[in-house]
Amino acid sequence: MALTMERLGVWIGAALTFAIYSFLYKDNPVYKIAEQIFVGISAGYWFIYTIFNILKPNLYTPLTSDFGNNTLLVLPAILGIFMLCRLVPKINWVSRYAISVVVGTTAGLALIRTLQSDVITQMSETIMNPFSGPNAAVILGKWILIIGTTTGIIYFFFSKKHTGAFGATAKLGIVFLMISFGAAFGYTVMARISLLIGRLQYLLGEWLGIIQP
Amino acid sequence: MSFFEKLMKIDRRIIFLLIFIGVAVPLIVALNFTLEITQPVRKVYSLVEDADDGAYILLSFDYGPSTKPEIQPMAIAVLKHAFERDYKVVCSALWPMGVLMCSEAIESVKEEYPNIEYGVDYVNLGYKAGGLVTINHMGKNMRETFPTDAANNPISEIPIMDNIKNLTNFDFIVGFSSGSPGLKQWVQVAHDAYGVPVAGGSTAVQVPSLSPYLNRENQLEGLLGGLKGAAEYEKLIASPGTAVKGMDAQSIAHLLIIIFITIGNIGYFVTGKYKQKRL
Amino acid sequence: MKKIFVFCVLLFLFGSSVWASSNVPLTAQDHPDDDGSAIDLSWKYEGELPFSIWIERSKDGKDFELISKIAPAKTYITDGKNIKPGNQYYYRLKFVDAQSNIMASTDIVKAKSEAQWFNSRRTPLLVMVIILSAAILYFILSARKGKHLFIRKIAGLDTIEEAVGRATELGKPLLFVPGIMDLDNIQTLAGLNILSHLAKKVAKYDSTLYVPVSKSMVLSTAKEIVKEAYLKVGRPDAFDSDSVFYLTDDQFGYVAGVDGIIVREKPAATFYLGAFYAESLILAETGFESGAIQIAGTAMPSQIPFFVAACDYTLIGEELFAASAYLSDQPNQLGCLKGQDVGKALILITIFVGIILDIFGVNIITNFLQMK
Amino acid sequence: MKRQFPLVITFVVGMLVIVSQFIPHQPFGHLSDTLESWFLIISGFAILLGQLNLLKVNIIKIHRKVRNWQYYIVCVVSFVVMITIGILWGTQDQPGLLGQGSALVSFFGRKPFDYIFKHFFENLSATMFSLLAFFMASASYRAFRARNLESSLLLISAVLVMLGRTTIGTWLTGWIPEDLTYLHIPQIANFIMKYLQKTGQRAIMICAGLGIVGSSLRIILGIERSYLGGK
Repeated sequence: MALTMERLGVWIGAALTFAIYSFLYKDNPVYKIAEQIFVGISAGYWFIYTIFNILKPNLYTPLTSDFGNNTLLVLPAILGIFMLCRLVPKINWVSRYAISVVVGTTAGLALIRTLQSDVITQMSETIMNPFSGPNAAVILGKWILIIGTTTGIIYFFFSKKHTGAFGATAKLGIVFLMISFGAAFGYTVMARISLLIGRLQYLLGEWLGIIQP
Repeated sequence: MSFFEKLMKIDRRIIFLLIFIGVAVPLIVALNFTLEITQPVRKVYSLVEDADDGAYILLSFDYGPSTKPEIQPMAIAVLKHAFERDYKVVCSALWPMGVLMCSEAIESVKEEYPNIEYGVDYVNLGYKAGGLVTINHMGKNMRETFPTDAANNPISEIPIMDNIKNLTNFDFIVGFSSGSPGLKQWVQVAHDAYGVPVAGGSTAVQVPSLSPYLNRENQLEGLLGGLKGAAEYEKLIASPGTAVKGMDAQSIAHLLIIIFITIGNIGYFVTGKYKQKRL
Repeated sequence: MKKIFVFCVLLFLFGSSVWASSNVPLTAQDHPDDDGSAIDLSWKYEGELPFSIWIERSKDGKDFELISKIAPAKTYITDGKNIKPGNQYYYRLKFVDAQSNIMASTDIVKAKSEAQWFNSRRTPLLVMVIILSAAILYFILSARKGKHLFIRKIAGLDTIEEAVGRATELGKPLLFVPGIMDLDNIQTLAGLNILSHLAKKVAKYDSTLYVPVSKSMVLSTAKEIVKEAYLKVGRPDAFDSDSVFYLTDDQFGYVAGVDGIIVREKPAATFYLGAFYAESLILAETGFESGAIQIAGTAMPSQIPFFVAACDYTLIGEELFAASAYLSDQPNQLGCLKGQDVGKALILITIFVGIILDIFGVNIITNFLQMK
Repeated sequence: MKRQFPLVITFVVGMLVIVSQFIPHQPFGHLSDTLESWFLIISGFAILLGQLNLLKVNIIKIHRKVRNWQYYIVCVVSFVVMITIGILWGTQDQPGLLGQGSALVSFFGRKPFDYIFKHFFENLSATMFSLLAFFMASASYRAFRARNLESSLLLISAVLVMLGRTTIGTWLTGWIPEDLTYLHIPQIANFIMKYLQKTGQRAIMICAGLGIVGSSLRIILGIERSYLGGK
């Protein structure tokens, strides 16, 4: 029976795939139904996994099995319930207490970690001797890294008009930015095509059995 | 109406059909194009290959089914490599869907490595929310972040976790990531705050924005980018899978897209449309 | 005397046979910049590679317990197992072969764990936090006091005026899409600030503006903004409340709806300003096909390329926020932007000074910044 | 109380996290450690809130009979079904209220929750995102134009990367002699990825990073309050 059900599952999968692809022809009820099933199941999955993987092991079990050592956990539990109060318009302001803990923690950590990883380290990585390197390509690369990064930052400098030499530098910055966007473009194309490949491997392999899955 | 004007007005559904065929045909008829290995992929490979015997590694599954075609082959390839080298593999997830992605990946590797034992050679710790903050917590106290594994077994009863107090006990971390939270957060906290080597695999979309982390500091030790990166890794461990098989289709599809852009632009200039709209 | 000498020789021979392999130097010291929960061990072993290294620890220097077996090639380890700050710990290492025979060992060394009050490696981080915070706060405060802060005009904003003019000339409507995210996204807010500016122009020229939205909270705010714009130019009666409307929450449904509007109404110009995901490309394509002037702006890194390729003007990342600050004139936004500019200037100066020093072989700046 | 106190919490919590990044000495480590474990739990509730809110919004839509309201019933039903079977028989690793549901497992071959995830959700989700491949193809034909210097540079770099990252690049320029390898498209693509594109990304990363610092600072200091919602 399990095998039949597994086979049925593959057919369901194929049917749902075509239901979604029908949008490519035009927007239609079958697509809309498939889309709503997608939204509903996704929400249900998150819900169950949040309970089983977070609230049960990190909150419920410690509180029920060893309350004495975990008394303090009552506080986040209360804040969590406050969070849920957002659903009730009359008392939804209590959720602000919970939100402020979440937002404050994230903001504090994001400030420090972003500053170190994305600002200071990137700055120190741009500091290098552009005259030394094992070959011409590396030296050229270093020049590009230095000029591209600094002119790029100048492009995003808003306190000065883009005129004269400053404007010319910013113009150069935009050239580097565009080349990066081009690469990003190429990589995004790559990603989207990969997803289509995955889908066709499923249809041609698991469903039709034309290719080896 | 000139030929190009007609060509420009072509129904988009014809384009849809062309790209569908362009991907399907090379999947059925293999062209066996060659595959070149790039440096960021080789660096991930060496990181895994050259770690100490019995190394403890953390694999984080931060993706879901939507990007499974790109990421799952990487996860499978890295798992195979890790089990081949007899490492102790700890799996976790910052995305809820990652938990099932992880067990599916391990399931498919088990055929090749039937002797790996749950709790001794590998463990699936499950999902935790919170991204950046949660990784920071893991950096201090892994056992408090994960009091149990995904199946609710207490962490104290899982032998593989005996030697793990926090992230610094891992030889390295490999994140499989399709967005936020994901590799960026692993770099920011696990590497930059706790000094643990971090490598990873990401969707091709994320590669450009992660690339500044591939630097002298090795904020990111190496990166598998998209299906291509997965295919390269599969080739390096000599275990071709779905990624390698998809590469022909990838090449043809890229060519098609380039042809589309070229024809579109020729049409744009030939029909004089570029003159019409100027501000 | 002779006896003593023989004894000494014997002792030496005996001792050396036992201790010959024991002179592996080991150092133990408190792990720096931590809460006193770790001790660093390092050693120099030069001999036949052992099978494993055993690390033994003791609190009194007598009763040792095995705390870890590590890989033979290692030369250092940070012991963080149950170390309490302010305590003395004794260590010795044993190098063993595959049969657990001891091949060599080290002397016993001791170290005291200590907690530090400041993580000195993070000094550059602290310096940067202080400078940036001070700069941002200073500019916010001076903007609040009414000081004029100069922000360069973003080129794309001129295009807005021209687009409205052209729409009026052609008698065609304009379309504004504030992205698909809710009000809690700062990109949506930035987009809505620009909408306010656009709506004023529209009200002045008496053209038509459509604003389809995908979130109910955005709907009420956008309505309010457009209404106020009409009020400000003194034509409150010309405001059509149906011109700002809700389509649907879901992504592709929303896109299909907006596409329909573009195809039917053929707007003279389309504005996509806010947070966008995959729908960016579909919107920009339909707009391009219809021949509209397209102006986009988003901080979503993966969507910027598509907007650049398919739109006439794109506000890239931070430019969106700068445009919003420029137009809204809010001290908080302006001051913050100014403060960030101080950061950028500082970074540029540091990079240049660093490079010049580096050329002369002086690496103090990079060493300082690397926080090692 | 309704507005000031949350602002105080944000300030205290944010500062504590920042300070504990610089001061390893206790009690800062312990405090931020505790805070992080609370954060994890509250985030769990926040996720529940998100899903429950979706349910609420959909029920309201059905109740008010908005346009296409029938489809939202499908959403609510799938949500309820998923939760019910999850609670009753659990997921792959976890037992539910009714235990492991072994009879159902032998029927479906796996837990009903996993069956739906595997065959319904995985396929829907993957297909949904693969739609983008089609839209990308159509947009590249009909909208991506080299209309000025900027977009021309972008498209040239995109084409080089697309060619260089597949075998076509090798195939197109493989004939170029050895000593001119820098003209090989894969080499060019590597050079673009290693240097040219990294510069732009680094500039964006630094400037966006400063933006995050600015907005975090404003949040902690209570200057930016939009996250609290309402007035």
